[in-house]
Order: sequence, then C-alpha cells, then structure tokens
Amino acid sequence: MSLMHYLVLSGILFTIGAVTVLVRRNAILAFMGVELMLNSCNLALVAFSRVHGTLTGQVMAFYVMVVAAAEVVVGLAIIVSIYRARRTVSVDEPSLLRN
Amino acid sequence: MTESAVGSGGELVLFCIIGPLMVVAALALLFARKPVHAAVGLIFVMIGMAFLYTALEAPFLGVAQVVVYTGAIMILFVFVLMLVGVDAADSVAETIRGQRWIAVALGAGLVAVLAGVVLTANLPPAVGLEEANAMTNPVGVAYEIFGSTVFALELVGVLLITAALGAITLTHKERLSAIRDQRATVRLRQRAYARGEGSQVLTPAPAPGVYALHNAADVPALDPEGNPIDISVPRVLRIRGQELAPADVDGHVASIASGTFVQPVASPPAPSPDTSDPAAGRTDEEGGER
Amino acid sequence: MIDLAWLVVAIPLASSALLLLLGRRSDAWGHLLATLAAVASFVVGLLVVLEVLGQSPEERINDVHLFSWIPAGELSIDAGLRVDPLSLTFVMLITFVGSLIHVYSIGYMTHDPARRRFFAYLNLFVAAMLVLVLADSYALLFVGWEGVGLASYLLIGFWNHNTDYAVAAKKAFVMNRVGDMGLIVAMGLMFASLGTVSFSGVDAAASGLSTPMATAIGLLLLLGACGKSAQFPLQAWLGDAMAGPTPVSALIHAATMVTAGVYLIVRADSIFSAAPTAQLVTACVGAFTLLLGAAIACGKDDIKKSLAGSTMSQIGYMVLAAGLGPIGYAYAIFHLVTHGFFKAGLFLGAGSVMHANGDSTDMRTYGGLRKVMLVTWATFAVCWLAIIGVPPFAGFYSKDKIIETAFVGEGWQPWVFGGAALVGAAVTAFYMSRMFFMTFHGKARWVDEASKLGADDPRPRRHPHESPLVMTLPVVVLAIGAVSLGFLLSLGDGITGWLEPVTGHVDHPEPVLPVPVILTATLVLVAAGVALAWRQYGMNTVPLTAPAGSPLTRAARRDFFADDVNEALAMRPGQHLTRTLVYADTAVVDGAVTGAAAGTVASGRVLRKLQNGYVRSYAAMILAGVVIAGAVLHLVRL
Amino acid sequence: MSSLPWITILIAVPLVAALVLWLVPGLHRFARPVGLAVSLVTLGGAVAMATGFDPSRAGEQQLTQTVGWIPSIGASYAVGLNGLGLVMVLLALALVPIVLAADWHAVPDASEADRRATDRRRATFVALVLALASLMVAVFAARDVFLFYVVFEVMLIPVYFLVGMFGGANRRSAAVKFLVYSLAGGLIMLVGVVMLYLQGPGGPQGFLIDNLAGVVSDPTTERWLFVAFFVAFAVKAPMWPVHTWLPDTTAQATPGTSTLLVGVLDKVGTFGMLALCLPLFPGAARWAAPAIVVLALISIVYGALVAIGQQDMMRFIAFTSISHFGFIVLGIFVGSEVAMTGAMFYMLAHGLSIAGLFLLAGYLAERGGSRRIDAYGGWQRVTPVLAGLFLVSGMASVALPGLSGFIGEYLVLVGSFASSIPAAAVATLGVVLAALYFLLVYQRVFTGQPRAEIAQARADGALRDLGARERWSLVPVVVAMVVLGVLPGPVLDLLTPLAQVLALGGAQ
Repeated sequence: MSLMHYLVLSGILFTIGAVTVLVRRNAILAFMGVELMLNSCNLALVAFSRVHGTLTGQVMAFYVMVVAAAEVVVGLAIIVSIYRARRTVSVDEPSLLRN
Repeated sequence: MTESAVGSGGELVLFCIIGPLMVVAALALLFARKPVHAAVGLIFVMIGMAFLYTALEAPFLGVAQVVVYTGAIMILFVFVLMLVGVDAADSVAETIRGQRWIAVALGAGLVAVLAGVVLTANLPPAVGLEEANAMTNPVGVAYEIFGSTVFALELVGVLLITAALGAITLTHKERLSAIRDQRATVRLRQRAYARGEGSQVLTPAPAPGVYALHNAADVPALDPEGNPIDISVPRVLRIRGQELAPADVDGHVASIASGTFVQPVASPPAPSPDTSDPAAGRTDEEGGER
Repeated sequence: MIDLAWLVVAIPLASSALLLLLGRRSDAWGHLLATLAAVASFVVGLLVVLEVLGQSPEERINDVHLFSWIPAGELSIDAGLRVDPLSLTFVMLITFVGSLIHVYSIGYMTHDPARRRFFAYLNLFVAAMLVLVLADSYALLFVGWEGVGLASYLLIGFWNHNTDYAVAAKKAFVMNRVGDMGLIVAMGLMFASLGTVSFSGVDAAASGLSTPMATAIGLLLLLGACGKSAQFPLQAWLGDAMAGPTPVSALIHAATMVTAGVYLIVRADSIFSAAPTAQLVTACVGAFTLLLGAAIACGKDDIKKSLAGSTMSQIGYMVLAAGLGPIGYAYAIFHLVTHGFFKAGLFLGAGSVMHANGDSTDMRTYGGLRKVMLVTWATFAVCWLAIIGVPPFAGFYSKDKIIETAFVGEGWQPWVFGGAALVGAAVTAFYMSRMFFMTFHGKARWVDEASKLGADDPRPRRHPHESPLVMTLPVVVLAIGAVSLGFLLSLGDGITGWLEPVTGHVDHPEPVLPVPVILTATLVLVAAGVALAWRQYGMNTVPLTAPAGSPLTRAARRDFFADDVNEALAMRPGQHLTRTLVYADTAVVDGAVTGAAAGTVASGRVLRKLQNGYVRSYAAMILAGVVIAGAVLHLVRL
Repeated sequence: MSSLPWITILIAVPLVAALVLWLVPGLHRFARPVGLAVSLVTLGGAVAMATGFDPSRAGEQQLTQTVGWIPSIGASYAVGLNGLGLVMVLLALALVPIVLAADWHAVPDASEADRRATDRRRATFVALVLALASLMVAVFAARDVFLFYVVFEVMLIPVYFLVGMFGGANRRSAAVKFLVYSLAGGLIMLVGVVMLYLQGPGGPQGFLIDNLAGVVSDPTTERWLFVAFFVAFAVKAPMWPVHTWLPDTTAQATPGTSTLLVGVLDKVGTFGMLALCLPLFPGAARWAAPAIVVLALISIVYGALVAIGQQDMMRFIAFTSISHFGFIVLGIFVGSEVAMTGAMFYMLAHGLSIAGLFLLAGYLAERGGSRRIDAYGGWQRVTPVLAGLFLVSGMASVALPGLSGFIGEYLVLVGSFASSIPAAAVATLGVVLAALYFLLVYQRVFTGQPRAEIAQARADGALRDLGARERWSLVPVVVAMVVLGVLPGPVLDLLTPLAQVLALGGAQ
C-alpha cells in the first residue's frame, strides 16, 4: 500500500501551521505554527524514508529537529527580550520592520 | 521487505485514529483563545507524531520527537508563556485589514497545490525499512549520522552552542541602574502623579476582595460608594477578562454596588436606579467572559 | 608669373590675418597696409594678365596646381588656380575697383574707431572673392563663395550695435546659405554622376550627363547663383544689406560679390549647355528680376536701396544674357565689368552725398546739391549716363548688346526676353534720372545749419560739403572708366575675343528685329524715361514726405512683399515648428524618459505600501510566493 | 622608440598621476600645475607615438600589445591603434590640457580658512580629468570587446563625478540622468557582449575583435547583436530620440567637462559604431543602414530646429551637437567610402569646434554671470576677442569652408549623394539651419547695444576681455581649426584606408 495518507496528513498540518503564522498575532503562537510546519515536513520525510527504503529521510528529519531546537531557543529568547522592552509579544504592535 | 510488512492493517487503524485527532488538536493553534490551550494542542500533535514515527519504522525518531519536541521545545514554549504572561495579542481579533481573508485564501491555495501534488503523484509502493533497520533503527540512523553526514553533525553542534550562547546574550539583562527600592518607587510614583501621568494613585493599590466575603484575586475591591476598583485586580486577570463583577459574587454586594441596598436600620437616601452607574457600563464592557 | 598667381590671393589674405591678429597695435597703419595689399594684388594680377596676353589664345587656359587639398579616396580634390581670361577679367575688376574702394574708405571711415577691423574685413573679402574666381574646382570655388558670404556678413553687420543692421547681416548670410545649399547639392550630384568636381573634369565629362541630371545640376547651380546675386526668389536680402558702410555696398553689393552668380553660370557652361531647360529658366529668372529690381528702384526714396534695386535689375540683365547661352556669355561679362565701374561710382557718389548730409539716405531731403558738391555731381552724372545706356558711355555698349542678343532666337522667347530688356532699359532710365534729379537738382529740401530760418521749418538742417580728395579721386577714376570702358573693351574683338577661349566662339546670329530698329527703340525709350523723370522730379518740387502713391508704388516700396512672403512661408512656420519641437522635446521625447523614471518611482511608492512593517503581511507574501511557485511548477510539469 | 608599449604608457601615466594627486594631500595645493604638466607630457608622448605610426598602413592596427587578462572568460588586455584611433587619441589628449587650463577656476578661490577644502576639491577635479584622459586612450585603443566594454562603462564614473561635483545648481540630477541613460545603454550592450562571446570561437582570446569579426552566421542573431551594440552607441553618440540627457548634462557641467563629454566621450559612440558594429556585424549593418540613416537625418534636422529655440547657451551647443552627430552617423551608415571618411574627419573637427564653443560660452558666462542667451547683447563691443573667437568656432561648427568643420561635412554630404540622393538632400537642409541657429545666437549675444551697466563695467575695467590663460587655452583649438581646414591631407590619409576597409565590409 502506498503511504499517501501520511502525505495528506503532513499537508494538512503544514497548512494549519502556515495559516497560524498568518493569523495569530501572538509571537509565541506564530512560532508554534512554525514548529507545526517543521513537524509536518518531518512526517513527510520519514514517510518518504520508508518509501525509498533508506534512512536518509530520517536523518534529515533528525537534523530538522536539532536545527528547530536551536531556532526555538533563539526565537524565544528574542521574544522574551522584546517583551521586556515593549511589554507585548504582538507581532503587529512593534512594527519593528518599519523604518 | 515484504509487501505485508509495509503498512499493515494495524498501522492503518492507528493512523485513522491518531491522524484526525492530530488535525483537531492542531486546529487549536488557530482557534484557541488562550496560548496555553494552543500549546497543549500542539503537544498532543507532537506526541501523535511520535506514534506515527514509530509506526513508520522510525522508533529512534519517535523517541527523539518525544524527548526533543515534547520534552524540551514545548516545555520551553510553555515556560516562556508563563514568563510573558497574557497579552492583548492573544485575542483572535484581527488588526490588519483583510489579513484573515488573505490567510484563508492562501491556506486554501496551499491546500489546493499540495493536494494537486500529492494526489497526482505516482508513488511507488513503499520499499520498507527492514533492510535498512537490520541492525535496529537507532544503529542504522547512527551509521548515517556519524558516517556520511558527520560534518553536518559537527556543524549542527556548533549551531546549537551558538544558539545557546545567543539566547543567553539576548535574555541576559545587565543591571544598568540602581535597584529600584520602595523609596525610589514611591518617588517615581509621586513624580508621575505630579505630571498627571500613570495611574494617578499615590497609595498602594487596594487589595482585592470585599469585606472578607470573598477574597479571591478576581474580585475587585469596592470603594466606599460600592463601586468596584479596577486596579485592585491583578493585571493579568483584567486583561484576560476574568475580573468578576460584584453581581457575580453576591447579590448583597451587588445591591451595595448598584446602590439599591437598603439599610434595615437607617436608610440613607438611595441614589435613584436610573442614574447611570459608571461601574455598570464598565462591568458590561469588561465582563467579556460572561 | 602665372605660377605666382596664388600671390594675388595670398597678399590680401595675409594682410587681413595680420590686421586681425595684431589687433589695436595696428590701428595706426592698418588701413594703409590693407590698401597697399589690395594694390599689390592688383599689380600681381596685372602682371599675370600681361603674361597671359602674351600667350596664344588657345593656350590661355592655365591650370596651376597648388597642393592636394582633400584626398579622400574616391573623391580627391586638389587646390589649384584656373588662370584664364574669364578669371583674369574678374581679378582685374576685383583688385582694381577693390583698390579704389580701399582708398575711398580711408576717407570714408576716418572717424570710425574700428577702421582697422573694417579694412581687415575688406582684405578678407578681396581674398575670398579672388579664391572664388580663381578656383579650379567647384569645391574650391565654394570656399571663396562662402568666404565672400562671411565677409559680406561681417561688413553688413559692421555696425552691428544697431540691431537692425545685425539682423540684415544675418538675413543676407542665411539667404545666401539657401543658395549655397543648391551649390552643395549640385556638387553632390556632380560627384555622384561624374565622380569629380573639378572644372576640367566636369567640362570633359558633362556631355555624357543625362538630360534630367544635367537639368537638375543646372537648376541647383542657378539656385546658388540666385542666392549670391540676389535674383528672384532669393533677392530680398540685398536691400537690407545696404545697412553696411557705403564702400561695402559699392564693392560687395554692386561691383563684385553679387556678380559671382553670373560668373558661376558662365563657368558652368558645360552643364548648362547640356540642359536647355535650365538655361531657359535662367533667362526667365534674369528677365523677371530685371523688371522686379527696376520697379523696386523706382519705388524707393532711400538712395542706397534704390541703387540696390538697380543692382538687382542690372544683374538681371547679366543673368538673362548668361541664360541665353554662349552667345550671351561674353556680353554678360562685358556688362558685368562696365557695371562694376559705373555702379561702384554711383555708390561711392551716393556715399559722398550721404557723408555730406549727415548720413541721411533719404533722397527727399536732398535736392540742389549740385552747387555744393560739384565733383560728386559730375562723376555721378557720368555714371548715370553710363547706366541708362546713353552713347558713348560704357553702359550703352554692354547693355545694348544684351538687348540685341535677347532678341535672338525662335518662338516666343526673343519677344519676351527682348521686350523685357527694352522695358527694363526705359525703367532704368526713369529711376536713375529720378535719383539724379532728386539728389542734385531742383530746390534744396534742406536748410543750411548756419541759416537764420525759424525752428518751425520742417526741412532738416544740414551742412553739405564736397568730400576730401581721398574720396573724390577714386570716384573720378571710376567715372573715367564709366566713360571709356565700353568703347575700349569693344575695340576690335575686344572683350568678346579675349573671353573666347572660355566662352567658345559663336557666330553672332541675327535678332528677330533688325539691329538698328532695336537700337532706335532703346534710345527712344531711354529718352522717354529721362524726360518723364525730369518732368516729375526735375521741374516739379518734390514733397518732403512721400505721397501715398499707386498700389504699384506702394508694393515696390515694400520690395513687392518679399519679406512678407518669406515671413509667411518660412519664418512664421519655422518659428512655430521650432517652438513646437522645443516643447515636444521636453514634453514628449524627454517626457518619455522622465515619465519612465517617474513611473518607476510611482510603482516603488505603490510597492512600498506592501512594506507595511507587519511581519504577518510579509509572511503572507512569502506564502503567496510559495503557492504561486508551487502551482506554476506543478502545472508546468503537467 | 616603437618598441616601447606606447599605448600602455599613455594609459598608465595619467592614471597614476590621477591617483597620486588624489591620494597625496601634500600635492593638493599644486594639483592644477602638476595636472597640466602631466597632461602636456602625455600629449607629448602621444605625439612621439604618432611618429612611430605608419600612415601607409593606417587601416590596420599598429603599436599593438596583447596580454592575457582574464583567460578563463577570454578577455585579454589587447590594445592597438588604427588611423582613426590615433586621431581620436590625439584629439582627446590635446583637449585635456586645454580643458584643465580653461577650468582653472572651476572651483572658485576661497578664503584662507577654506583653502584646504578648496585645494582638495581642485585636486579631485584634476584627478578626475586625468583619469578620464587615461580611460579615453584605453577606449580608443581597445582591441578586445570585453576590454572595450569595461572601459566604456568605467568611463562613466569620472564623468559622473565631474558633472555631479562641479557644476550648476541642478548638477546632481543631471549627473544621475546621464548615468542612468548611459547605464541603460551599456546594459543592453553587455547582453550583446556576452552573446557575442558565446557565438565566437571562445578560448583565452575569445574576445579579440579580430577573432570575432563576422563570426555570427545566423542573420537573426547578428541583427539582435547589432541592435544591442548600436543602442548603447546611439545613446552615447547621442542620436535622436535618446539624446535628451545631453542638453541637461551640459547645461549643468563645467565648460571643460562639457568639452570632454561632447568633444571626445560622445565620439566613443560613433567610434564604437565604426570599430565594433561594422566589422563585427557587417550583414546586420547593411540591413539596418536605411533605418539608421533615417534616424540620422531626423537628428540633423531636429537638432538644428530645436537648437534655434533654446534659451540656454550650453543647451544650445548641445543641440547643435546632436545635429552634427546626425551628420557623423549619416556618413558612417550611408554606405559611401567618401562619406565615411568625412564622418571620421567630422569626429575630429567637431571635437575642436565644440571645444571652442563650450569654452567660450563658459568664459562668457563667467563674465556675464548667466548662461541664458537673453541675458546678453552687444558683447562684441565689450569683449571683442571673445566675440571673434566665438565667431570663428561657430563658423567652424557650421562648416564654413576654410575651417575644419567644412571638410567633414562636405565629404559626408557629397559622399552621401553617391549613395542616396534623397537622404543627402535632406541632410543639406542642415547646412542652412546651421547658419540660422548659429547666427541667431551670435546676433542675440554679441550684437546690438550692451546694457548700460555692462558698458559701465567695461569702461571701469571691471569687465575684461579674455586674459592670457583664456586666450592661450583657445589658440591651439583655433589654429587646429584653420590648419585642418586648409590642409586636411595628412589626417585624411590616416582615415581613408580605414574607410576603404570598413566600407567594403559595411553598408551597401
């Protein structure tokens, strides 16, 4: 049997994550959306790993996890420091990218 | 390596149970009002993911998923949520015009594209990992990681250390000024009062709770006229809209607050009910929870 | 000596350059050097003439090679001089009259602070004119042709602090350039069809030209000639050119430069012979301008402008003669020479009169000047008789020959051309007599400065006096020429024989009317013209202000609306076109460019709205990009 | 003598001098005399080099030198000069000292306090001009398409700064316009350069013009490539309708900059047409010639007509140049050997007359305090020498026989008649219009009565005619105009062989 259903699930989760990033103003929530997207990709990778019968996909997913960990650490640190400076974690409010 | 080994019936059943649940849990990200709920949903998704990994002949990743994501990353998230507290940003009300519709349209577009790709893809039957996992899955993965991708691993290690350092640097706060002791706080508050800024209250904020009837933190104190004093409730509760109105607490107190209370012994002239009560309006406004 | 003919050109050129380069340092002696240069040039020319006279008639065409001028592959032009009777005739006329006018100018320009510059320009003109007539190719001729144009520009505008004079100078140059354009195109066609622009090359190959090509070249050369010689339709500049100092008018705009057109037509004989149509047009232009110029001369009260009209008319005679082909060439040149003398004399006389009358040119304020300016009166009278063709003065010999020749031919042409020439003679007699009587006879229409008359007298106050010797002497010499030249040059073969190596030998055919009849008719008409003028201007008092006059008079006063036509046909549309183009250049051509730039800026401004600082908007854009890219990839793969 | 790498020396000397002048603050005070000396030495070197040039082989590249530069992409440092290149190099290097002398006060004297800043600005100016001189030699000597392209583009930098730093009030926007225009053209050319290389034989010398001549076999490709090159050159030249940067730039730049810009740099456009477009794409050149001739004719008439309507002297001169460039392009593409010789000579003659006009207009503007034509009148009485020199330069510009401008224009016109009578006839209109536009301006500026205060200033001695420096900066120009008008032979001998080579491969 094919592993199509894993890919479908992966796609759905990815979309939910993406829309979360677009919709939620809370930086932490948006960040969670990103995590969800990464995870859905991992799922696809693992599924493909099985399709092809090699472990490369799993190794890739492993690296994604590690990098995601690093990213989360830095990202959350940024959120915390922004919160300290601005008392908010809204991604709209600071409009830091303006000017 | 046999056909039956890949995608056994049990696996499909597992997927059919976990998959929809994961989707539902993921939707919490979109719709949960409180970030903590969203975080819990996400944790559920992560754990579900770990199940699926295991089912997909990737037990090492399944374990790593639980350890790394659920155990470390999501805990970090929750920790930060705690640190940051609640915020107006948590509300799902949209501030950028059209953003929600754009998001919906793009989501739909993404679904369409992905569906197009996935459904038209001509996937070969899965090979299965029996051969690759011959020496057990963790060993196989380890061979890969410390074999052909060892350089990447080293790089990732550097990355992790750098990230840790970065996080420390970012969150580390040098003490640039003297510690703000009580005297300084008072002075600042007085200065703000003189300038007409801030909360315009010189005294310490009144403690919540009324006449010891209720001393919960979400019950505002009442002023001598019976009106609730907002600043007596902690900020977080106020923002969350969890502040209670006097009426929620006790009819007696509510009658005092609304001025309809009649002293059994000596009745002071009660204000007429139709005079607008400032507290009433505010209660409606802030009592969003009801 | 012939090999040294280049000295004729070089001497005045060097003198001119020296005077211009030295500037103020040569103020004191500049005029003397310039005069000396002109005289030296004359002497060298004379020596060359004597040597050529010593040659047998067939050998008289000498080509002197100087240096290779424009060696450009297929087109290689040498600078060389053609020393032959035709060019030498001009050399003599130019240097002799030129020298006299240099002498005259010493007196005329005494008081001008820029006299040295004036003489430098005069020398420059003489040099350029000599290049023009001595050139051995159309290209080198063009050098002189434009050179005299420049000198003419500089001299007409010599007093260019008066804006009108500056405008007149520019007008002369530009109208000349229109003619020059014809010359350039003609040269281009020569090169295209014959591969050469040298006289010898063109003469040798011209017979092989197709008739349309020959006609085209001929008409273009005629256009050039019209520009330079103020023939219709490019005649309008000559009247305005009188803005220059009078010696300039005498030398350039009467005796020499304006006759260059006639020279060109005679020189381009080989082309015109191959193009009968062009010849006919030439004759028509000549005949028409002859009458037009005469009419203008009748209408003008300004003595110089009247003389300018006369010049136009007389050159019309020459062009008419040149247009008649080889039978007319010699007479055209003959008239050109005599005209050079008597017209220069008339101009210098007019200059003397103006000089004496405080630079006024209005003949209506003259009158009765004979008593105070006897020498001028006498010389003017001689030249007057010469121009109207009274025997035995010079004009009689030359003009009568042209009238006779005009009656030669078949069909309508002799009657039209002959008739025009006859009528022209009569009108010439009228306007010249009018000028003579208005200026020197009748009652004085001015008051002596010393008189005790009341201030309410409308007549201007003047102190006319005879000019100094340095001014009268050249005029006297010219007057002598005007008396004797016609007779001298028609002695024996005379000028016809002298020019024969160039113009070719022609048996003189019989005119359609017997010669004595033509002669009588001419003289009767001339007498009638004089009589009419005497009745009108000699016996009657001339009013101080001009009467309204007939429509014809009014038209003549306005040069038959030549300026108005030019303005309406060329200037106004040109100005509008220029203005439109200037506007279009900034608005449309540059506008497209700046518009593109502004569009870029504007689109940037629009796109900037996308950069609203909201991370989520950026994220939406990224996602949109992903979706689009994915969709494109997916669809293309399908 | 001839064994020396002359061209490289001529490129290097001004460049090194420019760098030294710019970088050594101690030299800033002496920048102008040092710059003048360097430019004169360079000119002397160029003259010495010219003696080693064999005129009988003027159609070929001489004094060549080829060194690998970037072998991996086929670019080499290959220089050499044919007759035209030699003439243009001499013109460029002769104009540099003249421009330096003429713009001696381009940066006005300042008080003692600002002396250092003034000196630095002056040094910058001199250094930029010297750098430009070096690049001009390089561009005329380049025998490698890539080298040509690089120099072609790098040349924009010093000009950009010359216009943008030293000039009128709107100099910045003028400089930007110039730069954007030129870059746009250059970008199109870059595409052509790359495409051409791919068509060529490749290898370490795959960009040599000799190796690329006529290699494009497919007519369509050849046409595209031709257009890519031609557009860049047309912008540079400048031809209608891509001319509008020129008036704006000259109206703002210093007279010296304008002289170098119009007198030499713009000739790179027509030089490129001769040196690249014709030999590289002979078939396409023949194909495009009719259209280009029409554009050239429009340039001639349009430039002249618009010049008549100009109010600013510098813009006026710029538009006359557009008309003259029309003549040059006409001569190149009309398909006649004589006309092409004329066009090449015209490039030289125009450089001279334009130098005279720009510099004199600059001197006039220094005195009158305005570049507007209306602000003048009657200046012949005030500054007779200036007026006389202006007249001579103008007459050279409108092709008065006996001056240099005539030879080129005459050859172009007469040669054109052999190829296309209608085109030549239209071009002849330009002759009349030229007289009109120049004399109109001369009349408005120099004739009439000077304004009272001007006359007074002249009487007081506050307003002087040209001084010694100004006179001597123009003497060489005027002498060259006269000498070339009377004895153009030696120069024509350098150009004719080239025209024979190119016209064979070129149009018709």
